[in-house]
Amino acid sequence: MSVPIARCTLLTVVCEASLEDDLVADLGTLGATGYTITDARGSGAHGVRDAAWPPGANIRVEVLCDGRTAEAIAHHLEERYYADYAMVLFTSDVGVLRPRKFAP
Amino acid sequence: MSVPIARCTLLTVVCEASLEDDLVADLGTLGATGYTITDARGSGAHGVRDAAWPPGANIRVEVLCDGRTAEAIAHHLEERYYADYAMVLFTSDVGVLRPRKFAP
Amino acid sequence: MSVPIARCTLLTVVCEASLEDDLVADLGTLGATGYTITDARGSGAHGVRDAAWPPGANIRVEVLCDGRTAEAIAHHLEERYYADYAMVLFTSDVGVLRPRKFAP
Amino acid sequence: MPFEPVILFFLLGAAAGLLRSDLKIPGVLYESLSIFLLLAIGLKGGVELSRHPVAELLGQAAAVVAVAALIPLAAFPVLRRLGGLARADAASIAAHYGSVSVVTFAVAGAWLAGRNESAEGHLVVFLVLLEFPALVIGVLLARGGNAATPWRRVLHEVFAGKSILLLVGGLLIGWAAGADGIRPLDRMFFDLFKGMLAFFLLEMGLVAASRLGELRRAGAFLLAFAVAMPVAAGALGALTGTLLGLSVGGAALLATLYASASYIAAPAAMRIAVPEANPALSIGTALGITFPFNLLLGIPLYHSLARHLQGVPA
Amino acid sequence: MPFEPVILFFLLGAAAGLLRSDLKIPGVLYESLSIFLLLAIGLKGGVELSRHPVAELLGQAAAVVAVAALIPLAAFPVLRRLGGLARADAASIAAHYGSVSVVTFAVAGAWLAGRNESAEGHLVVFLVLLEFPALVIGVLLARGGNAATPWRRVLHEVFAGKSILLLVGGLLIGWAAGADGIRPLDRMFFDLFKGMLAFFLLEMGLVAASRLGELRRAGAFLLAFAVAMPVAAGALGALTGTLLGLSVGGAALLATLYASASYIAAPAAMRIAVPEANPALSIGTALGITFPFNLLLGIPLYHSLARHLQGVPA
Amino acid sequence: MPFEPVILFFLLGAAAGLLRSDLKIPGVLYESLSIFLLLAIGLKGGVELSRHPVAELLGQAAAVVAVAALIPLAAFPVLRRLGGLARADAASIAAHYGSVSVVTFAVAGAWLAGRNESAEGHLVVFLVLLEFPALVIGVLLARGGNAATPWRRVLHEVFAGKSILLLVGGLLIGWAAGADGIRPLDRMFFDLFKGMLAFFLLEMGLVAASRLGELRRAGAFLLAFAVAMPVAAGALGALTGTLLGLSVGGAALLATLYASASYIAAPAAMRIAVPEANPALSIGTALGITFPFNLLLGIPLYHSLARHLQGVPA
Ligand SMILES: Nc1ncnc2c1ncn2[C@@H]1O[C@H](COP(=O)(O)O)[C@@H](O)[C@H]1O
Ligand SMILES: Nc1ncnc2c1ncn2[C@@H]1O[C@H](COP(=O)(O)O)[C@@H](O)[C@H]1O
Ligand SMILES: Nc1ncnc2c1ncn2[C@@H]1O[C@H](COP(=O)(O)O)[C@@H](O)[C@H]1O
Ligand code: NA
Ligand code: NA
Ligand code: NA
Repeated sequence: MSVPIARCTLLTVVCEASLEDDLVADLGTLGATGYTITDARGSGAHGVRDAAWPPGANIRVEVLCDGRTAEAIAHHLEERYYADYAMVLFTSDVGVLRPRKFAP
Repeated sequence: MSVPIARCTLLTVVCEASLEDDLVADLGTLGATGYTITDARGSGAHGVRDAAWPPGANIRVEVLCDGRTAEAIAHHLEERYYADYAMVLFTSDVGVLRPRKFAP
Repeated sequence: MSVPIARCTLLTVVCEASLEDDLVADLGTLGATGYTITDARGSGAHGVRDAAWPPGANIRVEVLCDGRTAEAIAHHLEERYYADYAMVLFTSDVGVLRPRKFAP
Repeated sequence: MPFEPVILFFLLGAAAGLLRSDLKIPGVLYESLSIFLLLAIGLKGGVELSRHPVAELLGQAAAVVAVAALIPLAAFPVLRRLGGLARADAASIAAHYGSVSVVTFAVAGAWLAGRNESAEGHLVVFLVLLEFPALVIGVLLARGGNAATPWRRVLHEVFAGKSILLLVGGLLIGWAAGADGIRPLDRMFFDLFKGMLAFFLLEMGLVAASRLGELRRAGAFLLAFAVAMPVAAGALGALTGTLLGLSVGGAALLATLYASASYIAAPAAMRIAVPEANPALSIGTALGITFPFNLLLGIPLYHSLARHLQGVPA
Repeated sequence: MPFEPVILFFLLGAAAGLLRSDLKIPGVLYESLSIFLLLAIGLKGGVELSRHPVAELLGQAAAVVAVAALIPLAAFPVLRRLGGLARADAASIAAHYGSVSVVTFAVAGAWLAGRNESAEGHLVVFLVLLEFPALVIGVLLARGGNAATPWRRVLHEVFAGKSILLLVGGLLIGWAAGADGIRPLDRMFFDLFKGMLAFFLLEMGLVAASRLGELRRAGAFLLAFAVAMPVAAGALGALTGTLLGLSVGGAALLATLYASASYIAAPAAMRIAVPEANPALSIGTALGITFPFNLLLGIPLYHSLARHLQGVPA
Repeated sequence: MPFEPVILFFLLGAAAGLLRSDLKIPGVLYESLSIFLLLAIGLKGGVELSRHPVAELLGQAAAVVAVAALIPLAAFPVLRRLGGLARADAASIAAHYGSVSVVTFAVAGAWLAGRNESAEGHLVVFLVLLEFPALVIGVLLARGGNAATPWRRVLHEVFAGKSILLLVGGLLIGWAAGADGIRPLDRMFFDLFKGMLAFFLLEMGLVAASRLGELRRAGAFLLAFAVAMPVAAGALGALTGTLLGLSVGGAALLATLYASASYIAAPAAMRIAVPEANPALSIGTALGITFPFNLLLGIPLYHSLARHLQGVPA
């Protein structure tokens, strides 16, 4: 009953909902094989974003990928969006069953 | 002011929303003491699932449990659902305040 | 293309939605620089909370902060809410690009 | 026709819940419907108020509120002594039964309308006035007046809470605009009222069914309380209404208000103010038993009580 | 006027999808609208039923259901042999086409009403009865009767599923309350029906456009099937309706039911019961081709078939 | 009656926000309501258009659009020089004020209807035409014509954006179906229009209240701009409408369009095209000040301007 667990990187981005389409396009270009999005609200350096209307809504995006891809995505997002948009990003180490699924 | 933190496993599953009832039943059987679900959308090997209507919606399920239970759940889900359903699964190591709460 | 990644703590709380306003106020007082909230449902020691109506809804709150702040928040929540409310809390170690952003 | 048809939607929802159907009413629809119902009831009352001099109501309103305070004050010792409940639980349940259910009131109004029976329009004002005093009494009973109650927070929860805000807001808008000013909104707020109520009841049936499991924890005493309490309070209401000179319909509505138990405003307020009370007990009885009891049996019963008290033939 | 105007909303939604507009209909609105439409159709049928003795319908209903069973039974071998599809896929697609589309039925009703043409009210009962047998047949075809099918789970999914529950629930409420009892709900369920349908079609246009990509996987055979199958089934329906003595409108509605493919109940049931079937194939054809085909061309075609069969001039 | 009653819902929402009530309008309800309002306004305009030869409008439309282009072009240097704002901020705010607010237009229409005053139906066409040119001008102003603007992306955002798509889609459907074809949808799109508007205004009141805090960053100059700009643009609109031969009602509506600032289409487009602009400044002024100003004072003011210009007694 033992399932072999391999290591993989989970990159999580919280940002303005208006970036969804652009971000999804970027992820594909940068080699992510998939992503998961949930609707979110929150607060940070750009003030309270309470999702009461579309300009004030956030999304929370998760990408499972290898460390190199995560680094590339993080780098790109920082370059492209950090200056102008509400955005936060963090990575963690997780175990997956089929690591091939998440490599480009 | 120190809170003793113990280690515990967090199992996260992203899958088709239509599996919710079956999955919840399975979790109980396999010894999980609880779960948390959020609505999600995403993309992966089974294409884009944008949650525009029920057959295209995902859920994101989190289970805090001990390592053995997490392994049993992962094993079961792989056997039972991986072949036929859109599903992704990963585990991570987290700290909790009351580990007893999450052991069967 | 290397992005320097620093360590940081991610504190996740799942609790009754009715606590949202109080919790957000507490987080500010205790030194969190931001938070992210998603709507959730689930099950645990307080039974099934299926979000079919407001008294049965959960929220899932994430706070990126340094370890000390996470400990303070965890301690406070345990003192203040654990006895009377449905609540679960866990911490994990994550990598962030700009750790300063998450220190009080 | 024994039932008001909207009640059938409650039964359909309850059946769906008991059959474990995959029918789920989105939480957002619940919230949207409750905003609609609260606003619409407020508007209706406001339009009625604009037709009458408000001053005349003051005496009647004071009496209605004073008598209603007896309900939580009587329920509390019963729950404590006969039921053996903890102080916080007894106080919280007393607050739920002392406050009122907006939807039960709406169904009673629909039931009267279905019989072509009228009632004083200003009953809506009493609905608003009755919503909150019991919540304050409940907190006082729980705290025994001594402990550190976050009063600011509690009062804010009650008065800036969604229920009071929308009811009072609707009342003021209806009163300021009057029947003519509101007319272009009639299609939305009045014509669709019963249809929206039907949807809301479908949802409440689903929720009530999911609460039945929790009633096992409640025990026989609470089950009996959940039926006896509304009957007693309803009788008090029918009597009060009659003594105050209300019509049969008006007295039946006041009886329904007294008999009904809150499950929108009270759970929210008690969760903040008396968190050590177990919400499964108060919501389980108020929504799982008293609400359907009032819908199916209570309303006709209170009406016939009012009829008898006023000596009106059926 | 060649098109029923509500169809234009479908085209608008499809255009928005193809233009990759940021227009998104919230999933919750989709769910709320489908609850509304299912309930409203049930209520309408129930009110009609309350006007007629139910017993008279039994024979007709049995015939309608029996003939309809031919549809999945004929579709399956075609899909297997001519199409070379895997057993599970063929069975699942057969189930989708054997079952019915509530929204296609509603549009056909609106189309008839737009021409001031009437149809037997009890067609709604057939809608309910036709929804599930094909799903059971599809599961049997997929399993060949031998493997371990979770029948309890499947039957529960079908009978306690949202579609059947709301249709049957509406039917019973409409039947119990009758036209007079339902009247206060008319403003919601009947007057707004077509507007709600327009919104739902806007959403379905968006969804259908997003499914077009998946049709590439389907191949030429399935594209042809998605047009030929409804025409054949529609002809069978027009004939059956005529032989059973339905009016031209009624026969056209029955033809539409036979011709339509389910995309609410069937996808949900098949996902549980025949998980190894690829949903992209069944939903892609049913929603991406057959649904718009029926809306734009099928309905007028089935109507003129019924007209010719009954020898009625245009 | 000084206020149009729907405005009271805006005030109620704002009060709830300022009182920090727990009243929250679900985001999904906001989106559903805005889809409804955009579609309904488009349909109304389309039905009007179907009654008139479109060709006659071309000259008027060209003039209306050309004059409107003066608004962002005049606002930009004022914001840059007098206000000392950064280039991107000045350009983004100019785009917001150059574009139009659909809801302000709807309230002005309701206000006129409440006074039994008519206006040319084709004003809706101007609403559609005025929505986007200012957005393009804003991007040009921000970029100074040189930098790498993602034009494809920006134009797609504008033309396939929800606002234009639903307005134009509604216009085409209303035009194709005509008054008779749309009639079965009247109950939804026209009868409920004002009720839906009331709900939307309740929500906008809540949102506007939550934006007030951001105005502190805006400073006195922007506060003054947010009142002076609509008055100046409104005067320009009343004059243009009068010179083009519109009725008093029509000129008042055109003035309202010129005076209003966009907070649906513009924020979305500017966020993509001019991301370095601070959205708190543009949304705070447009929604926090100009929108309520227009609702409460602007509309009657523009109307009396139009009246005076055309020499019509009150
Ligand atoms: N310290 C934090 N912990 C968790 N989430 C955060 C934190 N800071 C910011 N966020 C989230 O990221 C979004 C954008 O952050 P910011 O760019 O800092 O405004 C916020 O609206 C929050 O949802
Ligand atoms: N690489 C990934 N990163 C994050 N989420 C993923 C990834 N791949 C798949 N998912 C999620 O899991 C769901 C099912 O995945 P799949 O079975 O690969 O289609 C998708 O719809 C996504 O929500
Ligand atoms: N073992 C668990 N794994 C994941 N989530 C949990 C777990 N236990 C509880 N939760 C979540 O935390 C909420 C409150 O938990 P409790 O106080 O145990 O009822 C539940 O409604 C779930 O959403
Ligand atoms: Na009461
Ligand atoms: Na069929
Ligand atoms: Na303008």
